Amino acid sequence: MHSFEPTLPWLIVLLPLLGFALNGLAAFVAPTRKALPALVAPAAVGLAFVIAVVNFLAMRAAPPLAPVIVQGYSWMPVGSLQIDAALQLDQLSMLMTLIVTGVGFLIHVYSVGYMGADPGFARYMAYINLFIFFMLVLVLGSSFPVMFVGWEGVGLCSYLLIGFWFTEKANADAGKKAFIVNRIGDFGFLVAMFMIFANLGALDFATVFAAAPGAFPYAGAVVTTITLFLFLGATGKSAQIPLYIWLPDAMAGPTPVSALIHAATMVTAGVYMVARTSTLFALAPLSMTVVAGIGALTALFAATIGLAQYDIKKVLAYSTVSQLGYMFIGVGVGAFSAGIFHLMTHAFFKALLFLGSGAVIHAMHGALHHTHSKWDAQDMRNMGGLRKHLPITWVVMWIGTLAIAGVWPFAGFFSKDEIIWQAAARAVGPFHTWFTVYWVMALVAAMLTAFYMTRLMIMTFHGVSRLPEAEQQHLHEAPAVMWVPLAILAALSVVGGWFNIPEEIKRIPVLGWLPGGPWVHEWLQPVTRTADAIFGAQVGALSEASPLGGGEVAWAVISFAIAVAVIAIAASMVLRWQYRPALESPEPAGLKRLLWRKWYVDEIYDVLVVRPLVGASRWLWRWVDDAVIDGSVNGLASGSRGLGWLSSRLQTGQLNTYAFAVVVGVILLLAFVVL
Amino acid sequence: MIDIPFFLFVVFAVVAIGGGIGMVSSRNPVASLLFLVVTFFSLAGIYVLLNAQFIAAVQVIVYAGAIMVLFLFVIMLLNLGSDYHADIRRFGWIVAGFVAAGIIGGILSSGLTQPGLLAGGGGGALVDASVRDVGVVGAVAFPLFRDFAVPFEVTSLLLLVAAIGAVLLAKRRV
Amino acid sequence: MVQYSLWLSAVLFALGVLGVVIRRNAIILFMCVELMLNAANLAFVAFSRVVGIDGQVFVFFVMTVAAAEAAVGLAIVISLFRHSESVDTRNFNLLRW
Amino acid sequence: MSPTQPVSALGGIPFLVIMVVKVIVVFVSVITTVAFMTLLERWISAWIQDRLGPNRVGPKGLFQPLADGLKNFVKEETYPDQASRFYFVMAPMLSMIPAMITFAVIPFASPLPTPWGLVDMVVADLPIGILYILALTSLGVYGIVMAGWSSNNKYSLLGGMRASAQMVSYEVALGLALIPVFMLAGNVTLTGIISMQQQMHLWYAFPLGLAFFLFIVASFAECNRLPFDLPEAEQELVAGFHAEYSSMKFAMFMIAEYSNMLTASALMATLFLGGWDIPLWQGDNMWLGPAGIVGATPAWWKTLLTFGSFATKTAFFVFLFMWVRWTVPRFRYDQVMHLGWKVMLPTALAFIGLTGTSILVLDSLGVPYGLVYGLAMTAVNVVAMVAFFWILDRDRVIAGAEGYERRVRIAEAHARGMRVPPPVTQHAGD
Repeated sequence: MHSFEPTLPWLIVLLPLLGFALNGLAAFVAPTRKALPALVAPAAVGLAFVIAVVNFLAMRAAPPLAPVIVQGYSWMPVGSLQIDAALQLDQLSMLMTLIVTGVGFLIHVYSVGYMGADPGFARYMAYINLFIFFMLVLVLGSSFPVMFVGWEGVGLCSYLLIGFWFTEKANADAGKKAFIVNRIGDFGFLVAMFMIFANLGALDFATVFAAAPGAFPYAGAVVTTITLFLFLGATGKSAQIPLYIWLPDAMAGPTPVSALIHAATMVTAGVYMVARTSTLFALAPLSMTVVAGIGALTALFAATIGLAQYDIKKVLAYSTVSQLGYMFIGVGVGAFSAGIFHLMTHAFFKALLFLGSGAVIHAMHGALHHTHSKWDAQDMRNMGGLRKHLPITWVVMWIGTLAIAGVWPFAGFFSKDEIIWQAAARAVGPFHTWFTVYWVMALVAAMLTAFYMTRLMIMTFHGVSRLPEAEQQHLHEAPAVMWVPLAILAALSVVGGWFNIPEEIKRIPVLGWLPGGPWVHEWLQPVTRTADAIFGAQVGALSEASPLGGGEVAWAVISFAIAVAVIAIAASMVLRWQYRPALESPEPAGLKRLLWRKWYVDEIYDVLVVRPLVGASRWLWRWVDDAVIDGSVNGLASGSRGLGWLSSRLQTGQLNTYAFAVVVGVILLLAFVVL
Repeated sequence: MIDIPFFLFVVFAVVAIGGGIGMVSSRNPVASLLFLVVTFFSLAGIYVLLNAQFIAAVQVIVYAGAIMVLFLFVIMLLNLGSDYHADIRRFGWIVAGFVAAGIIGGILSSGLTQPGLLAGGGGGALVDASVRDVGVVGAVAFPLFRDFAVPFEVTSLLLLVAAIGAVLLAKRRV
Repeated sequence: MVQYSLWLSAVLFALGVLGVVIRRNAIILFMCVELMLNAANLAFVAFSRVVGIDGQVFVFFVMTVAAAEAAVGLAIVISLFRHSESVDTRNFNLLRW
Repeated sequence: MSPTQPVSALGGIPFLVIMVVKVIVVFVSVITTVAFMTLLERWISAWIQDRLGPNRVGPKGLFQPLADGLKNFVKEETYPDQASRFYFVMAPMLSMIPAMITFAVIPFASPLPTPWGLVDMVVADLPIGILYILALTSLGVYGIVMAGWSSNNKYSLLGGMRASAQMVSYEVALGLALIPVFMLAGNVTLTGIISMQQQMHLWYAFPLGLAFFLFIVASFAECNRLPFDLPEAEQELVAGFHAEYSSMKFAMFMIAEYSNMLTASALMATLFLGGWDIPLWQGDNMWLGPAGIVGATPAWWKTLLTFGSFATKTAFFVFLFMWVRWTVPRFRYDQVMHLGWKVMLPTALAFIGLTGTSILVLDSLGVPYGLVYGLAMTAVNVVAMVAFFWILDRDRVIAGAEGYERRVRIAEAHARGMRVPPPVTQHAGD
């Protein structure tokens, strides 16, 4: 059996960079020409995808047991530390590369249609190409510093793209908020990186993961600290509590950006990072519990906020935060392949939903623009009954909704159910009580997901149209360049789950009659086997039944039934609710208002963090600085003034005299050293 | 047969010291400057004798070709070359200066040439070997860009700061 | 020859010191400083005959410092001159008391 | 002693004799060439201005340089009142000496076989090679500045100051334009650079065209030739730094200027056009290293042919100097500084980066140094040059009226109310 040889691995990374260079040049030289960016940007990512597929097939033919490192050049040879610009090709990074380039390519194509009329088209294309480049660096980097380059780079691109329409202050502010919040997370990543270097003396994955099980005792303080800091980084990038606040604001960017960066790829970087460092996390059970706990809390919390939002993109944004929470439950309980699998299916259906909402907004915007209406094109209260105007969008959005709600046989059913089940099955270690709680939270969040997604669909597409007659005439379906990617993503949202059907479910009579098997799980086996081995040795075998009894099969059926029931109930409820257009609607009241105002988290942060900081600074300035420090300094100063007046006689103001004093000093020093 | 390199060294050394004396004692800044250039030249010659040809070339390019031209430019810009007045200090200071310079020179010459510092002395062979292997420029370039890469980058920063500082200082209104 | 070079270096440095102490023209003071830096350079090059090529590399850094110093120093001289039409250090004694 | 060994291996008296012969021959040739260059310049200027030029002394005016020389010797030496006499006399010497001795390191033909061994056709093949030329040219400014200052004349002083600022500025660009050559050749000796060009089968003018262009411009500035002749701008400064000079001292400045031109031309030919290399012929690809000859066999007729090649290239650049002088107007002083610091310096730096990257990429791809290597670099360079001239041009010449119309169209499109206000274009100031 021949071994896996990467084919042109650098091109995967460099093609998007080349695209960025060309588009960036175009943005400067000929900002009004659109043909070049429209061609170059998707082509670069598409080619990268093709190469990734070629490599993937080669890897499938001969799965390597250890990661294949592609050396570039020596980047930072500093003393004993050798950091190379190198790519690491293994099963995990290969899968991520496929997702990033594949979904990325579709969104590039979609963007050609969506952003085609924007004057900053070339700049936009350059940014997203650059983003793809950095994301690939993040995914393919073979060491923490290289990964960090990608990590920072995607943050930068995110900032640039959120504030893409920077002439409006709100957009620019959203960009800055994302950047600053991300920086807090990056600080955690950096600290973790320094600690790893201080403890292991190396930063490349191969060395670190090989040395970690020997160097760190199980559940030791150092490895727990490192992983907690790493997770701080992940919360920043992947929008988890308490650093999730930037992501909803990030919807200020163009919608394809929201789909690409804030749903499908960048925000999953934290999940990827936890999976990548699974060896370290496996050594720190406390950190794992924290990861899963934050994930569960976020999943539930964000889902509740999603219930009461009116902005279509805001709902999807909180849905993204919630789904990311699921992924963290997955990786947090130790089911890394389940987390990564949900990452993959989520990339499909969330990109689909975002792009679909983009098509809706595109249509709404066009219609409102025609009649110069001041209505908000993104507020669902202004929509309703769009089904007959946007049939394709309607169909694909329903597919996405069923997928995210976890309805068999759509993608989300398999991935989300896997995570929920794993949370239950792994509730065996020292923290099993917590895990049980997480499991319940995840179940509740799943119900909420089905509810708010159904609400979104009904409010947007069904019922009576709340748009005036004049505008309705201008609603039209998106062009082919936009709906074809939607169709592809819809197809993926249907079949995406079949890549990882557990053996148990295969055995169920009706639900199991699908092509596929536990492929993703087996595929990722070489990457997670160290972590799995640590689990097996330290925690023991997994539980066969959930805390409430019943095995995987039973809960799969139950969750399917619940999802369908919730969708049906939600549909009938929302259809009965009377909505009025946004400008005429009263503010929500009661609990709804609490959810609508997002649990007042931004306000709480303002009160708890921002104002105390300002107040403390002011207090320090008034009392500590002015009174204590300045007082003592002034006292010292007046005391020294007398002394100074005496010694000032020595000061003649003549440069040469000073120079002579220096010379005398040098003579004394030299005499001391030499003689 | 006289030792030609040593003979050349003596000539250069005498010229260098003469240039130094001339620089310190000339009343005209332009004369001082030219004396200093002469000193720099003889130092370049001595560098060649010490098998540091590259340093010699850089010495001429940087010191004589750039720094001293800058001095000359400033002297001319401020028109200091034509109407100068005595700028040497009073007799007492001259005596003090000579005493200080003498002491420093004495300590340095005895300190630098103490046998402990010059023991071994295999560096010359190392230098000659690397000059033979990688050429005159390579002999300096390889350590400069490998072992001293970080200091080298820092000096580039220093130059940048100096350039900005000079522009700011010399601008008419800041 | 290394030893003689070091002696020469000491002499040149002493000359620079002498100049700094007895001259009052700011530009000549700068030149004296340059002479001292060059004396150091000579010592470095001479020591490179003892310890290897590193001595020559150090000369590079000294030259950079000299260039930076000349740039800033001459800029200061120019602004001083603009202030009082002179470069005599006797005129610049505002920093006393 | 076999004839493939360099004659320097002989050592002792024969070597000294050969060296002395070479020095004398080269010196005399340079002086003579310089003398006839003055005549050539006058002929070319006459031709460009459609008049006759010198044609009285000797056949077709060929003896005009002799007559000029004689005239300069017998004219009265004048000294300005209150000039510092010592510096006044020293300035022309300081100007001429570096100009005369730079030619020593330029190889002007392939090695000549003699019964005693191979004689390399260069006065001194220094290991620091071109750094020697840089060092000496950087000294040329002293003569000019001293002349300007010691004349005790405001115009002269202005000329001298301009010269010092201009030459220091352009020396930076000159040196930086050479770095790509060093990087590609991996060598600073001129013989080595010629040999590397022969091994590539491509002159460096192709892979390093942008550096070549910058080098030409910087050389013009270093030689104080039009369009950079601000130190002697006769319309503004009478005659600039040499306004007070007469007779032979004046002639020395002229000799310095023309021999600088000659050296610069020879240098351009050597660095970028292969020196004495004859194009498309492998028979002259030889290099005389310390260990002996590498490559083709030397022969006396090859030496003659290669010298012809070298002379042709040099003559072309000399002609270019003169051609430019009589066709291009002078820059303003601020334009000179702007060009030097804001255009040439960044461009040279960027090109260094580009060249370094290309070399790194080609090396890591395992492309062997040769024609393919050179062609790949040429492709990169062509892109860089097109970009450079395009950006420098900014629709002034290349796009012309069409560019103007396009800007108008863009402005109108923005005025029609698109979502984003017009990006602040780089064309705004034109």
